[in-house]
Amino acid sequence: MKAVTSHKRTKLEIFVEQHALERIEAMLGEAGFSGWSVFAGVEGSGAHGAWRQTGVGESAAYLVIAIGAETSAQTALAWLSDYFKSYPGIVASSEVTVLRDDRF
Amino acid sequence: MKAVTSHKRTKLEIFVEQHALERIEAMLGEAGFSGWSVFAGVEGSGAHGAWRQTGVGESAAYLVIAIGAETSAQTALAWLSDYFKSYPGIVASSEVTVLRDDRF
Amino acid sequence: MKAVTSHKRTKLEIFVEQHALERIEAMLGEAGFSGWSVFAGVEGSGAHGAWRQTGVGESAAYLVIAIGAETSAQTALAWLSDYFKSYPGIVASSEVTVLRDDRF
Amino acid sequence: MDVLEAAGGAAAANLLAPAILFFALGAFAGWARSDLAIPDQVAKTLALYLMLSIGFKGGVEARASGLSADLLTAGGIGLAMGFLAPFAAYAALRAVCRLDRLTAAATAAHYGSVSVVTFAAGSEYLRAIGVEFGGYMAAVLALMETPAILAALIIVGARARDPATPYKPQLWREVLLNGAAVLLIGSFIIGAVTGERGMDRLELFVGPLFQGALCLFLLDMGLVAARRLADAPQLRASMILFAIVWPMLSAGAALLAAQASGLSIGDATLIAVLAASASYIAAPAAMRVALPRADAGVYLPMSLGVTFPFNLIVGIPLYHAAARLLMG
Amino acid sequence: MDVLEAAGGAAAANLLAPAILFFALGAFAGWARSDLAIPDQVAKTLALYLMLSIGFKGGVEARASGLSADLLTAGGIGLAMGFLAPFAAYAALRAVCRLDRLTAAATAAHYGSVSVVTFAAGSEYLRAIGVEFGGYMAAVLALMETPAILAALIIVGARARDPATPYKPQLWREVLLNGAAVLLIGSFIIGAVTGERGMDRLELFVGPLFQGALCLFLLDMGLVAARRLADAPQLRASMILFAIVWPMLSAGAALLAAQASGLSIGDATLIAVLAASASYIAAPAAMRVALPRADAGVYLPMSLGVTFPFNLIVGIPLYHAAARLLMG
Amino acid sequence: MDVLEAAGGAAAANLLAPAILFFALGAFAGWARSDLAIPDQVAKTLALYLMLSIGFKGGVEARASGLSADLLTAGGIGLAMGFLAPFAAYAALRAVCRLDRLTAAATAAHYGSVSVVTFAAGSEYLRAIGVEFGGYMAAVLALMETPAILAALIIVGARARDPATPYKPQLWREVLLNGAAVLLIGSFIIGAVTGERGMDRLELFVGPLFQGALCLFLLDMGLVAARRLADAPQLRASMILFAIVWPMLSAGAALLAAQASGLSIGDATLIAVLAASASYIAAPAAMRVALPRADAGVYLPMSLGVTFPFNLIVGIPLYHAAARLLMG
Ligand SMILES: Nc1ncnc2c1ncn2[C@@H]1O[C@H](COP(=O)(O)O)[C@@H](O)[C@H]1O
Ligand SMILES: Nc1ncnc2c1ncn2[C@@H]1O[C@H](COP(=O)(O)O)[C@@H](O)[C@H]1O
Ligand SMILES: Nc1ncnc2c1ncn2[C@@H]1O[C@H](COP(=O)(O)O)[C@@H](O)[C@H]1O
Ligand code: NA
Ligand code: NA
Ligand code: NA
Repeated sequence: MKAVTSHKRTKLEIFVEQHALERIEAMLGEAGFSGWSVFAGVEGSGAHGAWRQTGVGESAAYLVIAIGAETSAQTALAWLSDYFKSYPGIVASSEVTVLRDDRF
Repeated sequence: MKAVTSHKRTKLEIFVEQHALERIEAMLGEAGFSGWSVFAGVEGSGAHGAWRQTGVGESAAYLVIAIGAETSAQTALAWLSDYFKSYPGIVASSEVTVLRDDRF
Repeated sequence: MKAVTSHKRTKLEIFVEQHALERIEAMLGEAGFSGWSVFAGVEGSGAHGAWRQTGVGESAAYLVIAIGAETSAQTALAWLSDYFKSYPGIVASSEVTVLRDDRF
Repeated sequence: MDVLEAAGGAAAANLLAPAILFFALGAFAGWARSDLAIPDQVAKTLALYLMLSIGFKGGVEARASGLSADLLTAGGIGLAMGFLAPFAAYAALRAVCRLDRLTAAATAAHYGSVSVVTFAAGSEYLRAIGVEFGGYMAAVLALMETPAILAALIIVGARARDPATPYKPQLWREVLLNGAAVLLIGSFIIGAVTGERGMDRLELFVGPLFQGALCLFLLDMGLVAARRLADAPQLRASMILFAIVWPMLSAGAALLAAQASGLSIGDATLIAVLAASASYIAAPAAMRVALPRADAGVYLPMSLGVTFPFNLIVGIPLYHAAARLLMG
Repeated sequence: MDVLEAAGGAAAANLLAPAILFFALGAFAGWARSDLAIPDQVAKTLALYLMLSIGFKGGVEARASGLSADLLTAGGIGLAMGFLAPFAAYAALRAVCRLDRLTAAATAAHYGSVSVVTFAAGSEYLRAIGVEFGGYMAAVLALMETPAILAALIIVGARARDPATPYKPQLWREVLLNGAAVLLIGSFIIGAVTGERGMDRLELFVGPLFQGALCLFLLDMGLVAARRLADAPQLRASMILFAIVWPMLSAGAALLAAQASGLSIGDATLIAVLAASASYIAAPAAMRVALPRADAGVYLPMSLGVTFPFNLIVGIPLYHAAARLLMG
Repeated sequence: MDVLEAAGGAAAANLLAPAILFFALGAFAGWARSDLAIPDQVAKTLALYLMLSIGFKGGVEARASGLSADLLTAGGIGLAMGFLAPFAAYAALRAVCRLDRLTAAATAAHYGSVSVVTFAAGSEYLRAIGVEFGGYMAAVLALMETPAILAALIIVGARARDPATPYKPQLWREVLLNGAAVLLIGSFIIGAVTGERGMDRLELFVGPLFQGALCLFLLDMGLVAARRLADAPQLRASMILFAIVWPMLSAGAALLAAQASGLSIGDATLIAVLAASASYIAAPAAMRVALPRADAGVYLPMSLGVTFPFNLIVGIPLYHAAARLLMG
C-alpha cells in the first residue's frame, strides 16, 4: 500500500431551508469553495419549531456540506452569521483531512 | 469582513431504524438539545446485515444529526448505549464549532 | 447517569457517483469496515461541474459514511486516491468517538 | 323550508363522498399516530397533477364557451377580494387574536390567498349535485393566488426586510413564478389552445383519474392536518374562532358581490369557496422568504388544521346553500 | 382427469398473465444485477394504492351482497388460522430448521400473517378464469394481518423485552395502527359506506388501473425478491423446504376448514391463498420493533425470496385446483 | 406544392399537441427559473412507465402482425446506423467542433444511440395524423440503444481505461443490462407472449394513460433541458450547429436506406426519428462509467438542450414530410 498524502481543510455543515439554497451555493462559490453537496432532510426540530417533509406546506431543512480552505470557510461564516439573523438554520464547522489538496 | 465569534459544541451522528426516530427525538429534547435534523439513507451495512431502501420489506437506516452542549451529548450517549444493546444502530460524536452559542 | 466508555475511530465521508457505490462498498468491507451508510444528494458542484438530481440524465453524488479503525481508513484512502484519478468525487476523513468499540 | 332541507341533504351527500371520507380516514390515522404516510415526492406530484388537471379542464371549457363577460366579472371580484381581504383580516387578527404584526400579516396573506384542493373539492361537489359553473373559474383561482401575498408585504412595509442581512431573496420569483401558479396558468392556456382536440387525448388523464388522485391527496391532507393540529398546542381559542368565522364572512362577502354582478349560482358558489379558502402551499412558501420572523406555528395550523377541514366538510355545502338562498 | 387437466391449463394461463411475467422480468433483472429499480417512494405508494383499491372494491361488493353468514365464517377461519398457525410453525421451525427461539417466533409470525399482493394476484387469477368470490374477503385479509404477530409475542413471552433498555416501543401502535392495516380497513369501510355511488366515481381508479399498478409492483417485487435471495447465502435447504411445504400445508388446512363450513370454491381458494401467503411488510416491521434480535436475514429471504414467488407462480393455481377437487 | 402544404399543416398540428405545449411550458418555467419541478423519483418512474408501455404495445402489435420481413429490414438498418454513425459523428465532432478525443467519442455515442421519448413523440404524432407503422419499431428502438456505445469504446480504444485505477467497472452490465433496455425489451417480449389477452387487461394502463404521462414527462424534460442550456455557457456555435444539422443528416440517411429497402412511410419516418434522436439517459450513464474524463458539460447540453427540443418540435414533422416526398 503506497503512502497517501493528506491535507487539512475546513468542513462546513449548513442546515437551511430550500429557498436559500441557490443564494447560499452562489455565496460558497464566491467565498472560494470549489465544491459542495446538498442533502434533503426528512424531519427535524429547531428554534423555529419542528417540521416533517410531507410534500404539503412544510419548510424542511437541507444540509449543505462544503469542504474548503479555512479562509473560504471564514468568509462563508461571516455571511451566514448575518443570514441567520433573519432566517432559520444553523452552521457547524470542523476540521477534516482530504486527499488531493489541489482540488480544494 | 467582520470577526465571527464561534463556540465549541458536540455533534452526535446517530444511525438508527425508522421506528426509533420518534422516541430518540423526544430523548434528545429531554437531554437538552434544542434542535436536530434527520436524513434517510438509501443503503448500508452493519452488524445486522446489509439493507437497501426499496419500499418493500426493508429496514433502512436514518441519520439523526444533533448539535448541542457536551453535557446533553453525554446524557444522550448514556441512553443510546442502553438502546443499542437491543436495537441496531451506532452513534459517533465529535467536536464542532458553531455560531450563535445561545442557540445550542 | 452511568458512565459511558467511548473510543476513537476514523470517519470517512466519501462523495461519489452512483455507479461506483457497489464497488466502493465492497472495497470498504475488504478494508476492514464492518459497516457503512449511503445517502443520496439532491444537488451539488465540483471540479466536474454542477449537477441536480432530476431523474433525467444526471450524475448525482452519493455520500458514503463509514466509521472504522484508522488502519481500515488508510487502506480505503489508498484505494480511493487511485480511484479519484479517473473518476469524480472526493473524500474527507476525521476522528470521531464511538460507543461499543467491539463493533468497529 | 325546501332550500334548507335540500342543503341538509346535499351536506350529507358531501360528507359521504369518497374523497371526504378519505380525508377523514387520513385525519383519524394522523390523530391516532399511525405510521400511514404518503411519500412526500408522491404528494408533491399529486398536487402538481391536480393543478394541471384543473387548469387544463378549465382552459378547454373556457375556450368552448368563449371569453365571456362572466370571466371578467368573476376575475374582478376575485382580484379585488384577494387584494382587499388581507387588510381587513390583518386588523381582525391584531384585534381579536392579538398576533404580532408580522405573524398577523403573514396569516392575512394565507386567508386572502386560496387553496387549490378546496377549489377542487368544491367543483367536484357541484358536479356531483349537477350544478353548472364556468370553466374560467380555474383562471379566477389562478388570479387569486398572489394578490394577498402582495397585500401582506404592503401591510408590513419596509419593516419586513432586515437591513443587517446581505441576503436579498428574489421575492417576485417566489411569488409570481411559484411552481403551482405557473403550472395552473400554463395548463389553462394549453387547454384553451388545444381545446376539444387536446381534450380527446387527455380525457381519461384529467377526468376519471382525477377522482382517485383527489382521494389519495385528501388522505394525505388529512394526515398532515391532524399532525399539524397535534403539534400546535399554542393554538388559542381566538385563533380557532378566526379560522372558522373568517371564511364564512369572506364567503358571504363574495356571494353578495357575485349576486350584485349577476353571476350564476355555480360561479357564485365557487367564488365563495375561493374567498373562504386559505392557502397552505403558495402562501407559506412566500412567507418563509418574505417574512421569516412571522410564526409558522400560527398560520399553518390555522389554515391547514382548522380552515381546510372546515371548508371541506361544512363550508362547501353551506356556501352553496347560501348561494341558492340568495340567488335561487 | 378433467379437473387436473383444467388445472394444468389454468396454471399455464396464470403463468402467462402479464403481472406474473413482469414479476419474472423483475426477478431476471435482479438476478442479472441490472440497475433497473422502481424508486422506493413510488413502490411504497403502489403498495398503498393496491391496499386502497382492494379495500374499497371489497367494501363496495360487501355492501352490495349484504352482511352474509359467509363473511363471519370466512373471518372466523381466517382469525383462527392466523392465531393458531404460528404455534405449529414455531414448533416446525425449531425442529426442522433448527432456528433459535426468537428467529423461529418471528418467522412464524410472518407465515401466520398474510401478503396483500399474493391476495391481489389470487383474486385477479379468479377473475381471469371467471370464478366468483365474496367482496368481504378483503375484510378477511385485513383480519388476518395481525393475530400471528400477537401469537409470536405470546410464544416468546416476557423474554423478548430486554430489561436493560429504557426504550419501550409502543408496540400496539406498530401492530394495530400500521399504515397498511389502517388503509385497508379504512378503504373497506369507505367502500361499504359509499357503495355503488362511490364506485361510480372511482371505477377507473380502482379498476382498470389496478392491473397496471399490479404489473409495476410485481416488477419491483421480482427485483427485490431476487436480490434478497442473492444476499442470503445462509439460507439452508431446510429453510427453503419449510418456505415451500408449509404454505401448501396451510392452504390444505384452510381448504378443509372452508369445505367443512360450506364456503364457495372462490372463497375457499382465497382463504387458502391467504393461509399460504407470508407477510413481508407488516410482519417484518413489527418484528423489528418487538423482536429486534430475531434474524431478519432468515425470515425475509424465506418469505420474500421463496414463499412469495412460489405462491404467485405455482401456489395460486394449485390451491384453486385443490379447492375444485375437494368441493367441485 | 401539396405535400409541403400538408407538411406545414402537420407541423402546426404537432406544435399544438398538448404534449409539445407542456414541453414548452416546462422550458419556459426552467428558463424563468420558476421553482416548478417534478420530483426525481416520479420522473424516473415516468421514464420507466413510458418504456414499459412502448415495449408492451409494440410486442402485442408485433405478435398480431407476425414476424415480418419488415422487422428484419428495419432492425438491420437500425443496427447498422447505430453502429456506423458514431464513427462519422466522431470525425465531424473532431473537425468541426474541435472536441478532444474522449469528449468527441462520448458525444458520438449519444448521437448514435436513441431517445425513447423522441420515439414516443414520433409515434404519437403518426397516430394523431393517422399514419400506420409496425409494432416491431419498438424492438428496433431497443436494438438501437447500445451499438453506438460500443462504437464509442472502439473509437477510443485502449486509451480510455486508466491503468492507474484499481477500479474495473463492469461495463457490459451498465451497457447491456441498463434498466431502460431491460424494461423495454422485457415488456416487448411480455407483450408478444400475452398478445391480445394481455392487452385486454392493460389496455387502459398502456393506452389513454400514456398521453397524460407523456405530457407530465415532457413538462419535466422542458424544465431539465432549459436548465441544462442555462448552465452551459461554454456551448459554442459549432456545437449547436452540429446538434441541429447532424440529426437532419442522420434522418436523411435513414430515409434513403428505408426507401431502398421498401419500408412503409410510417416505418421510414420512425427510423428517421430514431436515427436523428440523441440519447440522454442510457448513453450518459454508460459514458460516466466508461469515459469519465469526457466532458458531460458538452454532450448533455447538446443532446438534451438542443437536439431533443429540435427533434420534438421541428424534426418529427420534417422527417415525416421528407418521407412522404421521397416515398409518397
Ligand atoms: N442543534 C441542531 N442540530 C442539528 N440540526 C439543527 C439544530 N438546530 C437546528 N437544526 C436544523 O435547522 C433547522 C432550522 O433551525 P432553527 O432556525 O433553529 O429552527 C431545524 O429545523 C433543524 O432541521
Ligand atoms: N461503521 C459504520 N459506519 C457507518 N454506518 C454504520 C456503521 N455501522 C452501522 N452503520 C449503519 O447503521 C445500521 C445499523 O447498524 P448495525 O446495528 O451495525 O447493523 C447499518 O445498516 C448502517 O446503515
Ligand atoms: N469541496 C467539496 N465539498 C463537498 N462536496 C464536494 C466538494 N467537491 C466535490 N464535492 C461533491 O462531489 C461531486 C464530484 O466532485 P468533483 O469530482 O469535484 O466534480 C460534486 O458534484 C459534489 O457533489
Ligand atoms: Na381566501
Ligand atoms: Na399466512
Ligand atoms: Na440517433
